[in-house]
Amino acid sequence: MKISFSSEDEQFRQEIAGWLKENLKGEFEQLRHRGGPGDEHMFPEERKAWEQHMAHAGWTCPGWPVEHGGKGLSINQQVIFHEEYARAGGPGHMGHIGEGLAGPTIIAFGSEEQKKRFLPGIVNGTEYWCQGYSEPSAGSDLANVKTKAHQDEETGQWVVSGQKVWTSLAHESDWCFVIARTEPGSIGHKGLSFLLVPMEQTGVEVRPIEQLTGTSEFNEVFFDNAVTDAGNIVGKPGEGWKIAMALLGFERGVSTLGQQMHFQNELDQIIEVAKGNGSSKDPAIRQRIADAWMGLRIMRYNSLRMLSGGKDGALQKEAMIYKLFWATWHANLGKLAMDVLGNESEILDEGGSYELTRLQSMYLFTRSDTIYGGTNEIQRNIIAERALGMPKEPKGR
Amino acid sequence: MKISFSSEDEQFRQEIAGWLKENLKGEFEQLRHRGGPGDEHMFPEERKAWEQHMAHAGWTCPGWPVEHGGKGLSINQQVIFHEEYARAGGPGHMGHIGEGLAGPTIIAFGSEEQKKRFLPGIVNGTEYWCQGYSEPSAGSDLANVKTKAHQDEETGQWVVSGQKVWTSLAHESDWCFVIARTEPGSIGHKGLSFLLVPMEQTGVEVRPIEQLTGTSEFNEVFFDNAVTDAGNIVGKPGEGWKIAMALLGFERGVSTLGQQMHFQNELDQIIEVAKGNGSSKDPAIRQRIADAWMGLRIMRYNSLRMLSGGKDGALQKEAMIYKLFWATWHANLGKLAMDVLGNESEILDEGGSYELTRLQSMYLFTRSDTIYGGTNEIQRNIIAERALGMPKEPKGR
Amino acid sequence: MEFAFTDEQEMIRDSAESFLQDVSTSEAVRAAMATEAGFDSELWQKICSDMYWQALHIPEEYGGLGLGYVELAILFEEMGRRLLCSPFFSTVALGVNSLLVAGNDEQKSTWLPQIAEGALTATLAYTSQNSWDAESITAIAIKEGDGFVLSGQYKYVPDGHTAGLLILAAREEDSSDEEGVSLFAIPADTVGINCRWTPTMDQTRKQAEITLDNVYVESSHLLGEAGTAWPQLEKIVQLAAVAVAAEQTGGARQVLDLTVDYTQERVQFGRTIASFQAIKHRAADMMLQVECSKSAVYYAACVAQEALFSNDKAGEEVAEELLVASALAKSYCSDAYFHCAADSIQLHGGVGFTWEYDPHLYFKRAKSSETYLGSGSYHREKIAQAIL
Amino acid sequence: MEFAFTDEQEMIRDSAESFLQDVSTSEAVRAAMATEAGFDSELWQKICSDMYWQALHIPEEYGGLGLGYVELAILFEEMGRRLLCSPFFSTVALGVNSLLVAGNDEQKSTWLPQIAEGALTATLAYTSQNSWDAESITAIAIKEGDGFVLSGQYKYVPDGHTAGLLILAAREEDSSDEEGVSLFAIPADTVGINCRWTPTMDQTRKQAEITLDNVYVESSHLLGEAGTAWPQLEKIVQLAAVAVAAEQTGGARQVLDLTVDYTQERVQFGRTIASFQAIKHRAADMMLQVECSKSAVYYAACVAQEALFSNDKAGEEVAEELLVASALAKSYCSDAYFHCAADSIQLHGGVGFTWEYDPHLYFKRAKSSETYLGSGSYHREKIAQAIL
Repeated sequence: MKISFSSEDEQFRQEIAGWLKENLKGEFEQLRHRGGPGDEHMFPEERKAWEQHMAHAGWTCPGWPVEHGGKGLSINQQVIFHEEYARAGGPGHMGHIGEGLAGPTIIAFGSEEQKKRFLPGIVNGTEYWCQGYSEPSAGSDLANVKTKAHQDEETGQWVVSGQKVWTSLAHESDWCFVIARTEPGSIGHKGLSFLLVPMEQTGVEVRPIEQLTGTSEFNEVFFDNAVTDAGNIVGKPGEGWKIAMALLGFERGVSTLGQQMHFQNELDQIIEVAKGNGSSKDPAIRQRIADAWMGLRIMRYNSLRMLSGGKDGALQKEAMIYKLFWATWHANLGKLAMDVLGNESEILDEGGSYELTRLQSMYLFTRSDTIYGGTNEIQRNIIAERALGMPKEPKGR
Repeated sequence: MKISFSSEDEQFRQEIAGWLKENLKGEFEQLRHRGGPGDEHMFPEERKAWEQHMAHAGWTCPGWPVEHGGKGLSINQQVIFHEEYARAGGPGHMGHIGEGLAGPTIIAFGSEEQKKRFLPGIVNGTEYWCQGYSEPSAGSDLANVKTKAHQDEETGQWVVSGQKVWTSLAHESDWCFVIARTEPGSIGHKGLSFLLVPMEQTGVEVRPIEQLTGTSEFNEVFFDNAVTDAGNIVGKPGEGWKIAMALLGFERGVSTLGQQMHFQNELDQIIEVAKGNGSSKDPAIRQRIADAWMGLRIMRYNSLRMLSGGKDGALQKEAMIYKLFWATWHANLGKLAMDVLGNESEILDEGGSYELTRLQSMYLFTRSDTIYGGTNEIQRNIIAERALGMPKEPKGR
Repeated sequence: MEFAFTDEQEMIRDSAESFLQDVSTSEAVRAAMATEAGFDSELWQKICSDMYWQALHIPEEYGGLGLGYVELAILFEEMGRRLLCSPFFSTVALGVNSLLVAGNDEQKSTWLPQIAEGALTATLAYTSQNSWDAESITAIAIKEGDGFVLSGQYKYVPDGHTAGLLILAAREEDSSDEEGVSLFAIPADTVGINCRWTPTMDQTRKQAEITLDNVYVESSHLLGEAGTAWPQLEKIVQLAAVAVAAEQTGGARQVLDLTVDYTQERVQFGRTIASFQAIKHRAADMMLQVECSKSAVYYAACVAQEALFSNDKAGEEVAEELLVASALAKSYCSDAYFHCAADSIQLHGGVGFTWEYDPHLYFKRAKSSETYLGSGSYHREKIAQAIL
Repeated sequence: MEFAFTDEQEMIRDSAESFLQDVSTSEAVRAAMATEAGFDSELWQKICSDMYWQALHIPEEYGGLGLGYVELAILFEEMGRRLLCSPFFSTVALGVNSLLVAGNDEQKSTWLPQIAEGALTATLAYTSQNSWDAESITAIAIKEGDGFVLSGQYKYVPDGHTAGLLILAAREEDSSDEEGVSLFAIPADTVGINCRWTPTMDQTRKQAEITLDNVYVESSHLLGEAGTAWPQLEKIVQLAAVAVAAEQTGGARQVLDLTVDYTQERVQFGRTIASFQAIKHRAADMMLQVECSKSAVYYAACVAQEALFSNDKAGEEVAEELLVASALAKSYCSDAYFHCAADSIQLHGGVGFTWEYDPHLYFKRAKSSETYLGSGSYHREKIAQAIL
């Protein structure tokens, strides 16, 4: 156990930091610190251009194996990459669902053809992905998926019908991976399949969900006899649950460190405000700022333990607490930001009908952090049942 | 809605305050502020003498109707009585289970003979009571009572066998009211009866439970073919549940105001310590002391609403939250006391093997407040189900 | 001592409840909050002429109903519950209270009947800073001839851009803290006064900035004595804090009801989510906070009643009690409302953070009302000063 | 960067775990805590001769094993988990660390081998006040001839009545705060030293009061330079805080385990209570705190390792990092342990507050260790000073 990086790694840090300094400017300057959670809908076109700019220099998917177009970076170098990216204020990756979820899933479970077809678009920043998991009546309960798919007898194509919800960036995406029920009459975890569906077709409709911020980061996606080629199924029919569960493991990787640098940036802004308006002298605010700082440090150490630990993608204890911890921490940070601002916390930016400042937007959006991707309550169930071995809830009577 | 007392009531306040000042001295001086929760085992004989001293002057059971030996005080005067009693540091009533629970139950549901037999002993301070409710395997679940009783075919006496637990003052009591199962094979709420059992007999054994304070306020009580006369059943056989539920309502009465004055006294001591050692200048401690003060005020207002509201003994919303609120508040007060004491919080009184100071004893004992008499979790279930109409938990599978 | 509502008070609550249920629907709130004024003037006139609420605690001699602060707290609670968009709070809790506390008979006779008729709205402005204490007053009043010249700025003024009558605090030059403060009652259309709407995160209660550029007013506009008005202003603010706490209590009640209803309908894992302990226990904690909020507010309202209208009690004792009772109510209810509203979003799950469902409206109102007149910890420190 | 344990470290943990499970049972703890010394000297000798833990991070040149602070943290965690009653903490976290940080080569050669052999226990005394900052040092050291005369009082000294070697802080007359502080290493049997056991609420770690009545010591007992030892003492205290945090982490782990086991057995309402969400979610929150405690401690131990033994890094940078890392660990783990222990009592229900069951032992240790070297809020304020 040691906490310092090798000199080789430190050299790599110089390299990526230098590249970002040279490149995240000019037309891209405006993208600094934008497009993060709660802000994902902002500057989509510009961020796609930035993604392609990074791709040209070989900085997309740096953790992927070289054979699939990545840089094959070590865990330590990935840590450094994400830290420096966030430190430089690098904008939210438009391609993060492709890079972090769709790609790794295809690499792990996809056919050779699928790898050839889909991975280059992700690496090059030319094809974008969204995920079709949650459904209105299923919520956090993936086993309750109602979206159906069957194969057209003539064309062999998959025909998908149903509704997905909380799909971020759906209107900016070219492809969606969809969990659908392909065995009629199946229930629970059985009979689900993992399909790759093109978004540009008449059978797919995207409706933005207006959030409490007044903006729309999430969408509902309606599939009405949407089609995709027979080959666009990952794994075999009926393996959807297995693949979806593995994918949950991919979500908790080195990118968490990038998220933390984004949080650090928010905390820095709050500290700046506190020093500016004198609330940094308020002992209660001091305690809360110190507490936020501590939480962020702990998040980092938790991540480092996750990354240094079991590499099989199995959920370790420290991984299981991750979502619950950061979501709760972030919601508290939002409240802290407003309390540091004091009376000014209410006042909107000039212009526009409901023009939230960055901190206001962060504050309001954090209320969704403890809900989407598995509510805090679901997370606690998972921890109690899977990590502590406590019994499951009785099902309904 | 008004918060001031009438001049008649204020005159009554002078009367009781004056009597206490004149009488709570001399041999009784040492009893001031003693015998409260966590301290109930202290000075039992002396407190019985005090109880009889009060009885002579007619100050026991002041809220009972005159016909049963009480003073028939109005609610307002009872409020005043309990406030002044606690303000004067009046010791914990040895007879409080008789006065507050056994007596009212007998008045409400007992026969004329029972009233004649039992009420005078309570009023005169010559007979003391304890309650036999909880059982080791039943915990907070009264419907799971396993103690059995049947009538001896020859004598007609009730013969009681089983084990009760968390019985305070059992070794100082003459009588115990016992919930026992009198219909063999009955389950749940049915087949329970409410029996009055003398403690002085070979079939009753009292074993103290040593608590985390090192002292024993609670006991286990073992009934092994203990007997009581045929007439010592309140209500009919099988009415035990109904009576027990009504009794729960009696628990939340004017005496809560006395409890609060006791709490106030503890808070006053903490404030004194804080001023003495300078922790009253620590902003975090200031917030917590203010918060404790607020909680106590709110408790008082809640009680006043309870007392001014429905007089049918039915549980109002503000009554249902009472236990949860005070228990949680008191546990926080315990922690606050220790934090105000700082390093001194660890140091015991001189002499004795584990001689806790008053505040240490209070601190440790508060950990039981959120457990006995229905845990916080049970209280939240009750609130959710009875006040908010939310569904019951599914039973085990 | 009788800590229960009278039949008359229960009637007032019932009629407020049914009226507001009809007129202050989610749609009505959303329509009103999208406007700059922030309220529907037709509805306001209907309240004034049909319900006569704006006149509730104005004494009969000034054209009011002559009822008390407990009745008023009931109205605030019901309004907060329905997020009523109206100038009621500013006009009554700030305007009427200011005139009752600090005005002389002539001033009361001038303004209160107009308010009672529904012809005039009012508000109070004092802070220009990020705080609510005396030192936050920076506007300057200079004696000139038979009147005063006022200059300076005010921020965070409820309905400051629509109120007809402004109660303004200003201080003598070179004075500081609680010294040198004066109060004035000035029509908003007086020359030199500029009122500008400042859009806020909570859209259900509008705020404004007010600037005074050498505004000349006659001495008749001075409430009380020049330079010694801080105790009056403090009392007005305490009375207003009780009103805010009552609104918060109503809001907390409503988010609890919304949450219990929603969780009874929503099915997950084969059960209504209301059957899960995680949900039930959160709801139970919400109810505990709601009930305690009520107790805190009703008590504070009783004290406010004595502080405003009772002559037979020792003034200082009541003043001290109002200080702690209002601080307690504002502190407890601010925190309780925030927690309840936040939990309401959480227990609504995905729909909880949509614009479409109502919890966010309450959540935003909870935060803005927590901030307005000072947060929970601010008021706890006030209590600490009183008891330590 | 490698934030996982090496195989050797895992072996140390495994052997500590199985050894302590055997020797530090509930019965053994209860027997030891009832004595004045507070530990079983046979067991202590067994630890010293069989396990050699007391020598773990003493450099090989002084007869130790020459291992590091991460290994030490592992031991503290396992000891905290089993509430081991022994003078290990005082001797190693206070005594050895003091000598390593502040002693010269001669002093180290004098004392460390004796400690490594198990022939000597030690402790550190500095505060006589209700605080842990520099100003809490009130004992006075006056230069006299070739030595010093020390007078004054110390409180809250772990194992102060049994330790053979006392590390004592004293200040120059008329000095204050961080100025004028010196450190001494003095045998407890020196003339004029009186050590008295002060019984404590937590019986698993004993405290003592020490008074010095004109104690004369040679200059050879002075650690470092006279009058400038505060930075060294501060560092020693930070290192000790990391050790306390590790113990707390172990304790928190254990109460979680006890609780999960108990709730799996206890049946209420026809189900094991572990199947109720109210219980499960509390347990999940406990686990979250346990995992975060581990992260905080392991990181702080890595920093402590660098601060104690690394020569290649900028000293000041490491010193700053040790300040925040130890404050973070002590603050987080103090609060986490208290919450976990309190919840453990709660989730045990009725038996949770009996003397017979173990949760109260942990609950009391959680509180005493929270208090010792400063509470969570004390350390958060230290962090605030560093970052604001």
